Amino acid sequence: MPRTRRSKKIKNTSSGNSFHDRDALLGLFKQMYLIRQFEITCGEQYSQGNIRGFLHLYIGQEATGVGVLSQLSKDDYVITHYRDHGHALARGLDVNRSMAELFGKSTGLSKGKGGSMHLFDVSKKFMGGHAIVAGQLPVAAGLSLAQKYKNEEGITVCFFGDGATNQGVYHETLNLAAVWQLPILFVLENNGYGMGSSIERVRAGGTDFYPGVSTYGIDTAEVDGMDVLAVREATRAAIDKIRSNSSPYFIECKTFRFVGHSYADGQKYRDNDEIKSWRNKDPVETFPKYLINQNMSTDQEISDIKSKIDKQIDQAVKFAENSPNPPMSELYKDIYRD
Amino acid sequence: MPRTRRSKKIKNTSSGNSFHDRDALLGLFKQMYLIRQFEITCGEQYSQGNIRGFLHLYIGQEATGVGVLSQLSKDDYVITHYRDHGHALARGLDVNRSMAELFGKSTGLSKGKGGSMHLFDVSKKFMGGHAIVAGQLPVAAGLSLAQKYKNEEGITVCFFGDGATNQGVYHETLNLAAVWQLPILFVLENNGYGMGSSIERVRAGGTDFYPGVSTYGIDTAEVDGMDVLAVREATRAAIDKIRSNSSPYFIECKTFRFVGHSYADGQKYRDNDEIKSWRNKDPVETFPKYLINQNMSTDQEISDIKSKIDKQIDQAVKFAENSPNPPMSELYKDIYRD
Amino acid sequence: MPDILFRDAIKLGLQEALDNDPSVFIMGEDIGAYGGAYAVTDGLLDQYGPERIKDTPISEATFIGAGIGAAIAGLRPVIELMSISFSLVGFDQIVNMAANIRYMSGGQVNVPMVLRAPTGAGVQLAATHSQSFETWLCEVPGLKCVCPSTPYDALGLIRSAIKDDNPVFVAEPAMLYSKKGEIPNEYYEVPIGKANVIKSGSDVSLFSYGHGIKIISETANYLEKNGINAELVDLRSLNPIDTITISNSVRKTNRVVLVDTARKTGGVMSEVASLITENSVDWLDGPIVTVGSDNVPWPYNHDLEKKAFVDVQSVVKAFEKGYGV
Amino acid sequence: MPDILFRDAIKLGLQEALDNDPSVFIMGEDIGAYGGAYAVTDGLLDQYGPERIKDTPISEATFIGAGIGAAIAGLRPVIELMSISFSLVGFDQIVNMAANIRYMSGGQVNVPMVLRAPTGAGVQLAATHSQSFETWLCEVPGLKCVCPSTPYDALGLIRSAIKDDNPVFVAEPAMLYSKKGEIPNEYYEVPIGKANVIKSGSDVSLFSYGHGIKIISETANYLEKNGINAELVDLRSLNPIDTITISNSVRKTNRVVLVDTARKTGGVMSEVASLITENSVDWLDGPIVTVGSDNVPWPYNHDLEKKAFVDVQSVVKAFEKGYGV
Ligand SMILES: Cc1ncc(C[n+]2csc(CCOP(=O)(O)OP(=O)(O)O)c2C)c(N)n1
Ligand SMILES: Cc1ncc(C[n+]2csc(CCOP(=O)(O)OP(=O)(O)O)c2C)c(N)n1
Ligand SMILES: [Mg+2]
Ligand SMILES: [Mg+2]
Repeated sequence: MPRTRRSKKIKNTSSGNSFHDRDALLGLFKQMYLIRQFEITCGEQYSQGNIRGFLHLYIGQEATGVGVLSQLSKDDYVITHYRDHGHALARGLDVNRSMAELFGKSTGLSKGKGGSMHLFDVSKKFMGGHAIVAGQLPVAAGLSLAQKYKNEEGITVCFFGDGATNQGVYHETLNLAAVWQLPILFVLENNGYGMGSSIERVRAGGTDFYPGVSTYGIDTAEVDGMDVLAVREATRAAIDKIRSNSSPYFIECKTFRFVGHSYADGQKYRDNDEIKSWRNKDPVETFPKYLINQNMSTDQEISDIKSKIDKQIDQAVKFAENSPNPPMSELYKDIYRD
Repeated sequence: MPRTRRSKKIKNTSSGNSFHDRDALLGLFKQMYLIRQFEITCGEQYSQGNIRGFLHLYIGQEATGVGVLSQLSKDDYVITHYRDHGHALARGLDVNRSMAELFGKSTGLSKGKGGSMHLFDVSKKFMGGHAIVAGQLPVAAGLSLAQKYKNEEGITVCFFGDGATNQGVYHETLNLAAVWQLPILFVLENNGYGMGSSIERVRAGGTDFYPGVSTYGIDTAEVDGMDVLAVREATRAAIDKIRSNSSPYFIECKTFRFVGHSYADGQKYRDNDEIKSWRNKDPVETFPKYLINQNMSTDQEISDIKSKIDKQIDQAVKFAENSPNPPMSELYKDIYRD
Repeated sequence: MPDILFRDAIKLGLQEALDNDPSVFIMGEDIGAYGGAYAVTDGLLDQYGPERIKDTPISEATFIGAGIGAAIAGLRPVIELMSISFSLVGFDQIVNMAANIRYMSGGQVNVPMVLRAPTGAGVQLAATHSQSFETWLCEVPGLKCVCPSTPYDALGLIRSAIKDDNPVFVAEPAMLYSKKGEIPNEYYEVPIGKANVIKSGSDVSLFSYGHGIKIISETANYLEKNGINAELVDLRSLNPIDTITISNSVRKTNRVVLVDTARKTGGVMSEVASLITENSVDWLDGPIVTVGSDNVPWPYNHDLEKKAFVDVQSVVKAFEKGYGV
Repeated sequence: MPDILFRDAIKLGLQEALDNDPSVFIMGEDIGAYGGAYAVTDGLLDQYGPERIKDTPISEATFIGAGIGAAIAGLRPVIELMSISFSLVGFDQIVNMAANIRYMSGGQVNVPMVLRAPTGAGVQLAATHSQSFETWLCEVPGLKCVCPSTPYDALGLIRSAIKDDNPVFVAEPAMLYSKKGEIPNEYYEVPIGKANVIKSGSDVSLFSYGHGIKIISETANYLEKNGINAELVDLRSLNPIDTITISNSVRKTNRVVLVDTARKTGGVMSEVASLITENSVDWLDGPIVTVGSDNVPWPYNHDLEKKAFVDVQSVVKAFEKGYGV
């Protein structure tokens, strides 16, 4: 018999309390706002030609990354796809060096060689953005395999999109993680689209993913990805389970990107109403309102936070602008380790 | 919501009657015995060095191929993996030319260029044995796509093993077939092992496969693959459904190979008791007994059939032996079509 | 002779095929509603409908395999990959299946399938999105492989590719999609297997293909100012390769420079060099000079990428060094 | 100097590494209970247990990727593929991920992983099971690639490969597994990047690797009878390639024959030819003669396969034609 397990449906848990100390909550807002402003700025810099190549913005999905990553310890690995700025910043990667990487500068996280799609900071166990759809999933399994092999405390968190689930390695990785009982948290950021393809048009299993996952005997939870508290709670429960069982867990976050797939995308494949209705759930708007409502913060405090972060981003742009290009010798370095 | 559908559990249907005219039933036996003798002979010829390369025998699984293929029309495509002799013969491919292919002779189905793993007869819409595990699945989807595109009557039948389900393309193909609603019958010959790996050791979803399949919204049936009548009935039901709905269907046949994975396999990974217990269900033994029991045949008739087929196989070996090697010019032919 | 964009030349070829041959259909990721990553198929969904313009899930191995199946069943699929780098995900289907199935069946089937993909570096997409795997695909017996350098060739080759009864890989230099060029009003094809002598010359033969044509053309201009009259040959077809045109040119000019925009190591030109050595070594007045991009993963940074990319200066330098001129 | 089978030399290297370095583990299909398709890992499961001898599902892309992940997390996975032909299923992980991840991260990670796979034709496994994709893998910057031709080199190279901090592909000629050869009692390594001058000679340099060494050795014997003293060079390491040893040999003998058991088109030797042209063309007394197997899909039939395979006769003939001797 297949070990199917029921998916936990995580509701909005704003009424809970264990995490609800003020600093922690404000921290969530700060991170979401930081990501949002970082990315709005990226868009501007892209249109000015300071950032090139592909630029995939995370705008709209901030609650997912922030909610999940708020629950990790420094021992945990994080790995993700090309839409990686949000995960990088939420993991605490340096804002200046992140921006510098997008500018292709030598001070960038990857010395300007990786660009937007390839942010890495191994000192924070942030093992990259990866640009081949679903390509990071097998690697994530390997990271968590190493943790299990070495009897380490840490777990591995792997982010990916709904489109990635159509790649065979997604299934292969779920299977491997379950067969070997790896301590890995799969976080599906289901934003409804892989580029211009809505889930319904390219996936037979319907718009929910956890039923398929549970046939691998993997525990699953489904969560409102626009609700940072719900994501946070789901993640904490998942991590507890992973650590105690040394087994994989899968969280499906329902979310949405408010902008195009990449900077060039005219979004002909969907209509404005859909975007608008999701915009109403914008965590960067709704969450501070909630905090104010709950008397945890004030308009003034929120706007102070915002202007502080705005300045931080301006700084980051200046840092990136003023940083030198990598020297030509860098072209031939980092291919092999001696 | 995912379109999960219940799997139909097909019982032994020996008590049914619609297919039970004597000639049809004897035909099933003839085919199973033909395959069995063909392959026993292949084994002998392999140890004499007349057949080389890899030789994967189907011994034990005859009821599956014969049961399924007995229900196809000439418009249907068949495609399978490297363990293909049974499917080829059950599809009616020429016995002499099949043997000649294994001998690598110019009279072989593929002019001696393909060998045991690559039997083809396009005139019978038998589109090959294929040697990369699961590699035939995407191609099968394409065959049925063409049938749908051209509004043809035929469907495509694709055979594969339990090991193949661990390859990503298996999942990708199920998804594609379901998204595009292709007229395709997937036949999983679940013989419990992929080479030396029992399902339990390499698959997380348990030893049943249909639950995972149904999350794609594909209809499934599970059937005793040692019971040719059960397989036949499941297939007829499946094909009716495929033809009326133009939608995919999946049959899981529980079966067993009595011999090693390939001729070289010492089967260290499993014990004799398991093999013995499955040998008790040997369709080549049990099915003629059933026919005699039901007064549909006699010992004499069965033994006449056998000796006729034995002679046919001897003939095939002679045919293969006496056939010429392909001329050297063949090396450079069939690479491109002009 | 109307001017047309490279991308539109390909689209025109697709439209003609869709109009004239009901067995032609197109498959790929986001080629429909989205219009294609490089807008080649923009508008085709509206024009031909979803049965013939088929958006696929992100599963290259399987939709390439499905193309093979459809092709051996008599259709003529044209498959778009968003990048030649993603072909690796489906390499087993391309190399093991599409290329071999005819041979393994003793000639019983054939695979009239076209695979199209943007290729090459130059737009800062970094290591995994900037590669040129036509260098591998053109080495596989059973596949054909072409790479156009102008809208004229793009249309002419896509016409030939779709009519071909074999699997043809069309590598489309990503940097050329927005370039303009002339095409005649009359119907024409560019046959697969024929190189193009762009400019006749007497002093040295410069060979390249795809985006490299721009580089050898500029090199020729430079050399001309120094009194050297270069012959320019666009290989266009990487498999089969036009050994006759190559030999003729080499035997005429007696000097050879081979230019690859792909990494030099493993580039197409090593094969061409080997060919020339074999057929025409006695006609050579000096070494076969091969120039290519640096043998490094493609970096994101603009200046580094540019430095890695082969350029006119490095071609001229290599020529001067090789022939002491 | 004990005699040892090629397959056992590799096993010995694996055992040493498993004994000495707890971060080494082995993964692959049926390497455990089954003992490995070519019996290289036979017995290791009993010796080291299932945590270090890990049977995988049939999903090459994913277990190769898992190897990459484990490697960047500090382990030293050694991964067996049942055939180099199956590497295509995981080509994206090998070529896009393993080779590029260090570069894309600006040097923050490295991938100390070994991939091992049987390579080459000769045992009638037909088109999809007889290929030699080391010809491609050795062209990828970021990967290393070796191919031993003796038990001595097999052990020496596997030792170096496992210690290397980069991804190393070890192509093991399938036809050599049952060949015997001597290994010393003392510990040694064969460094990656060094070719091996098997036999010194003065009249012509014969280069090859892997199973081709047998062919050039026999060719040398034949030539010797005709008074021609050949130098034999085993490349062993295909990336990095030992340009110095190659140049030295060429500059000494002034005549070159390159022999590939892989298909000639796309073989390793085109790259070597290109290298020689670049570095040593002025020392050559004639053309660079390249010989390889036929450019066809590998057939099943024994005689056809044999005909496609490069042999002594064709090497001798090509040499005689090239140098008019
Ligand atoms: C193997 C491969 N195929 C195609 C692409 C092109 N591509 C980049 S992102 C993308 C869509 C992925 O969608 P999803 O996984 O849902 O992530 P999202 O972009 O929505 O965050 C595609 C098709 C790619 N990078 N890799
Ligand atoms: C991609 C790939 N990996 C590995 C192999 C080697 N191999 C051949 S058959 C086989 C087992 C397949 O098992 P299953 O699908 O259950 O079919 P069965 O042999 O049991 O009929 C393996 C691993 C292969 N041919 N292709
Ligand atoms: Mg998405
Ligand atoms: Mg099996």
